[in-house]
Amino acid sequence: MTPSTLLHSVLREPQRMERLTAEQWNALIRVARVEMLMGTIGMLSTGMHVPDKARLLLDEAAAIASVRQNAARYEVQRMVEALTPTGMPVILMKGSAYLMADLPPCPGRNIGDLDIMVPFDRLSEAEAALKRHGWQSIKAKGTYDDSYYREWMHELPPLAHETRGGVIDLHHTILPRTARLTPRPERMLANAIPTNCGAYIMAPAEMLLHSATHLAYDGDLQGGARNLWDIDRLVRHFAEQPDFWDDLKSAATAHELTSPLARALRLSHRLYGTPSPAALRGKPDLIDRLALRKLRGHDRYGAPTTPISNFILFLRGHWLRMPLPMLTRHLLTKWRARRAEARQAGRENDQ
Amino acid sequence: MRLRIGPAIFDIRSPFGGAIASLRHLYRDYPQGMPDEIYDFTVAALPTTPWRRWFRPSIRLQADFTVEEAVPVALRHALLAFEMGVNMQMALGYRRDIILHAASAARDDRAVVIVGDSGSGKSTLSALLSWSAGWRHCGDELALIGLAGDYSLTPYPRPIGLKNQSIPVMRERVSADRFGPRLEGTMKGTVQHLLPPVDAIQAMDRPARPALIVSPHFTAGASPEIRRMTQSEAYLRLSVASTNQLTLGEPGFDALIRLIRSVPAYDITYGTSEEGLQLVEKLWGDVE
Amino acid sequence: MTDQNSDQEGMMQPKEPEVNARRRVLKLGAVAVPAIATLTPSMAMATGGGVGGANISILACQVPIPDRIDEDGEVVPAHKNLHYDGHQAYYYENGKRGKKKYVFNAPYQGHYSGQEIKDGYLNNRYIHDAQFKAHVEYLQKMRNSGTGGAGISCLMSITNSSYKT
Amino acid sequence: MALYVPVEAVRYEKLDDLSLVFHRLSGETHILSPEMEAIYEAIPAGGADAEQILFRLEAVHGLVEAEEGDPASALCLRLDQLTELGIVRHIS
Repeated sequence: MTPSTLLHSVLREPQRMERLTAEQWNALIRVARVEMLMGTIGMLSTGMHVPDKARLLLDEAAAIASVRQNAARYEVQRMVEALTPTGMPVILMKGSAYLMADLPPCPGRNIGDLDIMVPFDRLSEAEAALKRHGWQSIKAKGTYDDSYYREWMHELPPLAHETRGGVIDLHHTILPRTARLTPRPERMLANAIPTNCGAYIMAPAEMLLHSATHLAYDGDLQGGARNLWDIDRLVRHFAEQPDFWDDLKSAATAHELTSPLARALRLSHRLYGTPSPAALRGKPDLIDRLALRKLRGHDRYGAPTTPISNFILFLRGHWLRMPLPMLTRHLLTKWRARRAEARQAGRENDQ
Repeated sequence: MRLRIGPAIFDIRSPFGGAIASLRHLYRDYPQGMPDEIYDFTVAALPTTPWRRWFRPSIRLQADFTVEEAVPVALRHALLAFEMGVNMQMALGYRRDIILHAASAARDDRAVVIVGDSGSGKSTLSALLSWSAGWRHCGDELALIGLAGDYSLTPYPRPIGLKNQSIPVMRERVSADRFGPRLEGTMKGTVQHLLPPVDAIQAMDRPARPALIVSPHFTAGASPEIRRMTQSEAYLRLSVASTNQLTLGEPGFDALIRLIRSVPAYDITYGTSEEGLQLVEKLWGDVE
Repeated sequence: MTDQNSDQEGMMQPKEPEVNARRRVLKLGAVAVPAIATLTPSMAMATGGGVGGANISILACQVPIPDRIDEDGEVVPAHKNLHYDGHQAYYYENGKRGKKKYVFNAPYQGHYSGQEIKDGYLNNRYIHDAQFKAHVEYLQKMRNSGTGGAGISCLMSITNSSYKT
Repeated sequence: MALYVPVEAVRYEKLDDLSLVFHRLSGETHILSPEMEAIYEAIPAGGADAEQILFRLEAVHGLVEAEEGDPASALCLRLDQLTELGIVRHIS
């Protein structure tokens, strides 16, 4: 068992935590920190007999997650206050949706930036309303990054609150405009479900599709163990509803997202034993193998052990999101930035 | 290697064997080894790039908690890189206590907390308290204040990082074998570590209860002065001098309120180290 | 340790003598005068996070500066044409008849270290170094806009590190 | 009628000089000036409109003055600042 698979097995079967050696704990803690799942296993360990030191570290992580969740709730409140006067529907995405709807991925989950989606034609209106309430674009206008976002991405440059520092990612769809698939945000808006905080969440099938797409397209599967854990929790929860699998299938077809969904279901099945109809999962491919290698490839210090797989996944992530000439330009820009960094490191050591 | 400082165990590794050896030596009085313990944080000092292991060697840190903007450190300053890594883990990852950027020392298990910016004279004052005035050294840089009811202070007695002109001040008073290597040309000028007295290291598991808070202002030639802080002033100073208090939620708020309500806080200004010591002793006499 | 409501209610309906004891004119200050100071959790990272790294990390952190900053600290848009007085670049703010503004490149590594900025402030480097002055203007703008971004937490930690009441 | 209501999820602590309000949800700590403290304390748990709050302030302090404009509008601006920080709610 690798340190990563130890983490996966503890998530599947938390009782294992009562039988770990100190060496296993050390590896587990490292990988859980890297994968941002320490708070999650902290919550899963509630009431279990674990060594004192493990207890301290787990409780600490769970406590921090809960403080951050409170702050995230507050940011949702303030965001809703800012956008309510516009009358536009606002959909909470990912972490904040799980939080406000109290869904099973939530306990101990670290919730950072606030992701929301509004109709495309009301994007600038939403941006203006947020700016009136203290949020500001982080990237300076006119730089490569800003125009890149506005021209090609599925979201605006991040907005940070001027005093609190909380960040909002304002989306109009779930995939970059450069991606080869084009899901239909208007269907997501039409199906959205109101919550009592004043914002909406996606309908179950679409919430899962978004999570799956995010995983399959977020290039290098960074944080994949956590995203797959979200998927596992959501699937097990939603599958209790009678028509869920049918809804999911038709939603995937409508949004042209059957293939990212299949990949997410395959991977979460492999990692966490997530149940799903075999027909929806489809057949494993080379990318699955690379992804699993990466997901399982941490050493006992949490450092990656599979650089080649990771590099191929990195290239693939960018390829999926951009047409080739753009990809070249993008990677070149990144490469130049790194080269400048390296030069500077050299200078410093010459001193 | 594994190393325990106060309540935290660090797993430290590096392909640079010499760096590890000098770390082992500097921390020779601290618990090391502990292969069967669950440790708190891992810190690795790795070559910036693979060839930097041999060619103009320089170090980057890989650890449980890191900041993005850290710059590489030359191998000859490896001790500082480790120190930076260890401090970073405490500042960013340790949440069981309030972490104040402060020195501290105890007498009869009651503690003075010395809070101030670097350059304010905090390290020197804390070195003098423990090496000249018989106080138990509890830390020169981070003070851990408990979240539970009694706001007790957990010692974190790392070697004292002396800088520039404070080095000769202490060399006069302490034998040479308690000093680490002299590190020239660091970002902070010349740095040399001074090991706390062995007793203080051995007593690092014994908590102390804060009884006095001082904020030193060392200005050459200044005449000694004491000014009592209001409670809200003390709250503000300590809150912004903490790496984590604002992120701890209500328990952090509670603990700090209790601390500043029960423990008096003072600004002290002085022109020589001796005067600084005298002011602390005077205030200590008042709280006793 | 009062939860809002409980003690407060008691305080608001005091017996008559207490009211008299507290009677003094309440003066509401000008609006521009801040009446509340807020400590927000993100400040812990900005001020304290750096502190924990032995202050080394504060001074070692990097504050990136974009290329092409004008003398007022504004980023010069990429489409603006530059002219030269010898080696000194400039552009016209609003066409040929507009204000002539000098333009400065980023520092040679593309960023300052915390130490460089701190030293620069202490030595009044901005008085004689027009490039540094422009960069300081830019940093002030970044800082005042309160937005995050690479290096801003570093900058905050340098310029906020001595809190004065 | 627009009411100002103190948010319940806060901790209010009076120190020897100023007062602190800790907001449980946001994790923010607000340090109130004496003037803000007086206003905050004058807002009853059940809520009140600006006029009633001014009346309550006068009951404690006798006289309420403003450096700029009339006390009522100065008070409204301060109440809005409290609302902006989320420690008071404004219900219409």
